[in-house]
Amino acid sequence: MTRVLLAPRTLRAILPAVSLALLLAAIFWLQPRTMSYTGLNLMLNLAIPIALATIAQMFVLCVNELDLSIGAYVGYVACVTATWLVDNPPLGIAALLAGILVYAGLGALIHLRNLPSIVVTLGMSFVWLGVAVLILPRPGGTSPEWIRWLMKLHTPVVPFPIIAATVIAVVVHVALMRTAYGSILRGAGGNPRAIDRAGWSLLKIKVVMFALAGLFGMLAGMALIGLTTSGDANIAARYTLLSIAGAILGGCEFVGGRVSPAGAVIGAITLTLAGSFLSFLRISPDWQIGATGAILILVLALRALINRAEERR
Amino acid sequence: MTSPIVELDGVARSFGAVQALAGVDLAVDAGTCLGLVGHNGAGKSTLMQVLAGTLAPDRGRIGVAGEDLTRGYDVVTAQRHGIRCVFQELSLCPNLTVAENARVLHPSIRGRAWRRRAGELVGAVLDQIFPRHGIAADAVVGDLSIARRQMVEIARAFSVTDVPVRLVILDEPTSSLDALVAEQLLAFVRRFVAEGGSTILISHLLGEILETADRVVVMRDGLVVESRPAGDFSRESLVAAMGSVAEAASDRAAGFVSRRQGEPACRARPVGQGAGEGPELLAHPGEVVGLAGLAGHGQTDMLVALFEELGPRRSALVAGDRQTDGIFPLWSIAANISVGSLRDMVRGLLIERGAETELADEWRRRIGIRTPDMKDNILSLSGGNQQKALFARALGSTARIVLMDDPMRGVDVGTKQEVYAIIRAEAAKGRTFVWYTTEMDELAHCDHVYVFRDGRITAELAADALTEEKVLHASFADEAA
Amino acid sequence: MSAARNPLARPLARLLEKPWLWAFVGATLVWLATIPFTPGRGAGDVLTAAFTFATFFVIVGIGQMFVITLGPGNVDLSIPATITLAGSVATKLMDGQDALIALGFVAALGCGLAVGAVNYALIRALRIPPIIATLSSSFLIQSTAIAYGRGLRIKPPPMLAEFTTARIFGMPVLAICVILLAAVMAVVLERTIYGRSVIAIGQNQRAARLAGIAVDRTRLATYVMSALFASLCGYLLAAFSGGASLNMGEEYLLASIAVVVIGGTSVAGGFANLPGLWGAALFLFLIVTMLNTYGLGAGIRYVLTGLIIIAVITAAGGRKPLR
Amino acid sequence: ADTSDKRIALSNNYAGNSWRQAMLRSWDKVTSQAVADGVVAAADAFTTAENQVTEQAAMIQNLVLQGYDAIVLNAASPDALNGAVREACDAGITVVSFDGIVTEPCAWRIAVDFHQMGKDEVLYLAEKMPDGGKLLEIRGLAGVFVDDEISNGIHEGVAENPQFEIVSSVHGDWDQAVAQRAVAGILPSLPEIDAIVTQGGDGYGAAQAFDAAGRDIPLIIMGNRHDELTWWKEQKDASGYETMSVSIAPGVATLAFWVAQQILDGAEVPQDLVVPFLRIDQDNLEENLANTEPGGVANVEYTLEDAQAVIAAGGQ
Ligand SMILES: Nc1ncnc2c1ncn2[C@@H]1O[C@H](COP(=O)(O)OP(=O)(O)OP(=O)(O)O)[C@@H](O)[C@H]1O
Ligand SMILES: Nc1ncnc2c1ncn2[C@@H]1O[C@H](COP(=O)(O)OP(=O)(O)OP(=O)(O)O)[C@@H](O)[C@H]1O
Ligand SMILES: [Mg+2]
Ligand SMILES: [Mg+2]
Repeated sequence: MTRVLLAPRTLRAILPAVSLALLLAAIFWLQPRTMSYTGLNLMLNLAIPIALATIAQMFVLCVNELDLSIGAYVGYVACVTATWLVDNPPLGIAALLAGILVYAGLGALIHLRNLPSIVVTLGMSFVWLGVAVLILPRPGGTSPEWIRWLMKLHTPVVPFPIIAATVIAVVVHVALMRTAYGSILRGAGGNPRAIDRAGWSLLKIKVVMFALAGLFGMLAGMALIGLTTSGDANIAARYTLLSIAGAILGGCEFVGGRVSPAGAVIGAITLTLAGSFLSFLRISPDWQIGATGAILILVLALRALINRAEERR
Repeated sequence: MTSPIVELDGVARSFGAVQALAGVDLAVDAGTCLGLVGHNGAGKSTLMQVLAGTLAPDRGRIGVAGEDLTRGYDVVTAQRHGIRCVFQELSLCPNLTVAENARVLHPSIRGRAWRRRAGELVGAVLDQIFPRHGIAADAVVGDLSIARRQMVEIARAFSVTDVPVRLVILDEPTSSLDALVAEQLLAFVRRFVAEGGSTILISHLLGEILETADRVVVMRDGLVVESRPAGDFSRESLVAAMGSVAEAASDRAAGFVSRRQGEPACRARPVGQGAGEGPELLAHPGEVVGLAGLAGHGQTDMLVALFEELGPRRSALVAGDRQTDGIFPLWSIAANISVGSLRDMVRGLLIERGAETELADEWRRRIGIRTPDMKDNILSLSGGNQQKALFARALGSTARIVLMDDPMRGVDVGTKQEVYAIIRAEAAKGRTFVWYTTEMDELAHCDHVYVFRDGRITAELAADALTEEKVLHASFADEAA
Repeated sequence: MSAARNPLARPLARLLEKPWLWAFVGATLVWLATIPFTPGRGAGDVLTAAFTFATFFVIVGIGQMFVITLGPGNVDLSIPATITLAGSVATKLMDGQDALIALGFVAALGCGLAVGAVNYALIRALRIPPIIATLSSSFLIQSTAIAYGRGLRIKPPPMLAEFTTARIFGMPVLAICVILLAAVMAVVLERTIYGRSVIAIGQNQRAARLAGIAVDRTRLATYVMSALFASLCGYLLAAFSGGASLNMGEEYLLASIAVVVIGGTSVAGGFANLPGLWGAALFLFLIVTMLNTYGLGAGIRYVLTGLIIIAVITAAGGRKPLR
Repeated sequence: ADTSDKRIALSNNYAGNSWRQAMLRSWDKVTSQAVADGVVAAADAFTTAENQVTEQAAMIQNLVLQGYDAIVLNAASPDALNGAVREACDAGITVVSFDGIVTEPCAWRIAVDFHQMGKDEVLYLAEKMPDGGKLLEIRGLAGVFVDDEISNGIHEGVAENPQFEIVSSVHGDWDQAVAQRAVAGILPSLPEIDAIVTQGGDGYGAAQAFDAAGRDIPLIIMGNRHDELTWWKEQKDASGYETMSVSIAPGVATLAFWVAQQILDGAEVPQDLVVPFLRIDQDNLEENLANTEPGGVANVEYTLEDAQAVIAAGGQ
């Protein structure tokens, strides 16, 4: 039993959770006020859209691609949600579905023409940003009432962000890690040729994974608007890097189809909390930016320790 | 007899200037094991890919159980007709578990508890073919040794859900297995055939073919040149049919002279073996040192450790797992060879232009790499020819110590003889070879053999004291102790 | 093969296979589409401007290209911060005096050296994936630049500023230097042990180690080189645009990656080419210029920029795997 | 009331340019004196690692958790922070926004009329060149409200003065190098330009681009940067070059600080206050240049009395 628990694979799998717990403990210690329903709610609610975007990125990572447009796409969704979805719901819904369709189409294009996804999504990031600026030339708009209501939900005992994060992690975990077709999807990242030789359509797999990325990106944008209550074309520009960092922190890898939905959600939350931790530390403004980097390094250094231990065996 | 279960008629396929298949006819009857042999690059794997539906032929007809399926023949059609293939290069997803990999081949396993059912399915076949295999259904494939991965893939190919398995193609299935496991597989193939199934077995170990196959088909340069019952062939006639000359088994023991004098070229202990425990590995200049034992008992680790300790100036390594440890897939054959000798090709600051082509051409000649142009991509070579390029890389360097990690995987008989000769010639010039092999025959080419078990050296045998029995004895745990 | 029959077809086929071709084709088309709107000498002037500004993209692109060639996951996100740090340190040290130009240069490169070493230490000693390691270090570097330079915009020495803006027959001197630099780096890539090592590692790191390639040393050198080129860019850019500012590197994050991949270097590693950097850098500059010339709104401009990039990469197509 | 036990935080979304650096330094200078004098207990400055709405929203929520009594805010977006600001107000915290203001009604706003600033540029030009002329507009970052406001002001000014025509407008992203590049790229396609209207800080880059292309340098509206003022001074001395320079003073942060302190003190403060922008003209150029730190931005810092004056003016 202890051997299983101390096996590097297990350690690595629980590492994201451990670093999150450590960070949380440090925050509670620095600022006991955060150890409350409201405290957790305030600290964690902005992690929800990031977690959703990280999941979206994870789907793309799973098939050995990278999405550099997720931030701009979330911005596009945010602009649509804050404008059309309120003023003209059918148009808004059509625009959101079109977003998913475009993502699916990108998957097909990348597969059929064997294109580097980095370039294609880099191009798409300009397209999404442009469309967002066209829809909302200056920040504004309002959140649809029901999204606002959902994001402000006061659940009993456990704060809503924690419930939401758990639900996201569990749903995606079951869908991708436990279902039969999920293993085919992951297998396509591990050895596409093997999947192809077994008679599965790689085209369909790419399309499905990109469409899922589009879907979760859409959810991220809508959740974000529920929190901020108004839109802005540049609102999520940072999500591209955050989602990649979150996925990696959560134990996903760039190639080989090794991903972890729960890890991705935890990674996203860790990144968000790192920000809180910093503002509780009260460092000189000059070094506040640098401290973000230091925290990232610290969290990842833990992983190095475990890998070291593994090598020593 | 009923009509053959598969029939290929005039199948041809070219890759650019290379005509891999030049009109091949082949028929496999139900309840037979068909042995397929031929030199490296003869077109065996290409033919099997056509049959498995993963490669479309340029022309030719494909018939299955009397039905003409040429139009739109693909993997799904092949599988629907019970044709399965274990490819030469592994086709498992390393990030999935054994059970999940089984499911990849069986879309019908779905719904509740699919994982358990998939695991049981492949587990049962594994138990049947390789008793005491020690592979858990929830093990991640990437964590398994290459031999175990091969076992999983073989078991997967024989597992049945909705479509009965009629024909299983085994493309060099034993190349990464040790003798014992290979024997288990071949025994299973016999049983499978006896029960009415069919297999096509490709191997460069002619003994295996002669023992297992009912019928042997010989390919040469993209054509079938001979097809006769196995009983009609002897080892010699088979080798001759492939276009090589068989060599009398060497008897090293007779005139053996030990080269163990003076300072050894290198000395080392296995990673898991403490100082003072068991024998130390010594290799003297001009010596060919063999590492024996079952696959995965620490031989590869030892070689890698030795390589890291000696450094690239003194040693060169011939990888066995060429996909992950050997080739550079984007480079030409020439670049793949010269990468081992870059230091020697530098004039001033730059790599000399001609030197690379020169080296490549020299080794194409010496080791017979079959390609129209050494500037072609390495992946355009057949598996065995890729392996030859890896040999050329190590032998072409100036390293005095050559470490070889079961390097003859997938190399044809003729080439093997050539390589053995090269090794002997190089050793005579004072080079040292440390050679891990899973084939007993090859140990006969060594001056000194170390047997491994559980990451330790359990026996050390000089060539004049080497017997198969002693090696086997040292390879298995002492039950009594 | 038909190529054997037609002697002319072969060089043409060879040319069509060149990965950098499409970046230049794209640049040329965009340039041609701009000319009708630029009266008189306009066409030449546009090119001059394009070369002037593409130069900076190419400088950072070279370093980024070597890093990306190291294989999947390898990318240097600290380039913007390094540009800023080197630019700030150099201008502050030089304090506008011609006599201190060399000192500033050495200081800038010193920054690069330190950044590269720190980056690789994080990647190697702490095993942090390069993308996160360089992102984290970029925050630290940015803080250092803020603490040191305070965002003050100090004028560069006049001689240096003159050098960065000088021209010969309409061609910027700096661009000529960087074309030469790119040529040298192309030779480094193709014909030195270091270059071969980078490409080998990018294809298969384990195989490279077992083939006797000094993997660690090569990767260290590559990250240091990338930081050195970034700091060179910072030094020259500060001189060119009249002083360093804290956000001067910002847009080089995406741009440095874009010029590399649009230029035909493989994102999966193990395959690189230098001419493509110039093609892609000119292409990116000319798109913005073309769309500016057409006087389109920001939204449409972004959309078109994106679509053109996708169109070019789709036209170029990907490389099909052999087996 | 006594504010000596009150704690005030500055939430800043960006530190990557000289303007923001000057702002942070002014804040530090004025507030540390105030803390030393016992006016307030603490006045800490916080900056997000990246200029993002989401990060700033998280920061505001963290400041709420830390129990600050007031938050002085330079916002990344006028609307998108409303959710977080509302939460702060609900927790009983005073929120004072400046420069980048927020629209949430519970917050105080110290606004600069960016619209008017843009319009003033054209009005100045109308005075200088009664015959009108062709204008080049250098804008900021697309999708950001400051950019939109200033640009609208400029366009409104041009609409009222039809003798002017904007022949082209490019986005310089408030980045000297980007602006320089955009101008250099479009120059060959432009006719003779009479004046350049900017959003501040990009004047020197534009001048260099014109210089490099060998074209006559038009009248460029400047943005109070030291390098711009120096260049202007050189041109003025050499050839009598005339222009004006306008921008918001980074020291406005200190005004916001005093306003927050006054609100905590119980003063009656109107929700919306306006500060004038800092304008430099031909005659006070030398004086302002002398007061500007080399490499920095022209600045004014505010005192408690200034703040009380602004509040009193806003009350009427
Ligand atoms: N994808 C490909 N591209 C180019 N040439 C190829 C390709 N696949 C096979 N070939 C060529 O076709 C010929 C037949 O190859 P094949 O793999 O069928 O040989 P083989 O008989 O299986 O040899 P081995 O015993 O070495 O595995 C070889 O000359 C090989 O170089
Ligand atoms: N990148 C940016 N993102 C958001 N707001 C910005 C950005 N750059 C400037 N601003 C804001 O725009 C307004 C005008 O800035 P301005 O362009 O005059 O100066 P600056 O760009 O900050 O200075 P400099 O570039 O000379 O360091 C100010 O409110 C400033 O805070
Ligand atoms: Mg083969
Ligand atoms: Mg500016």
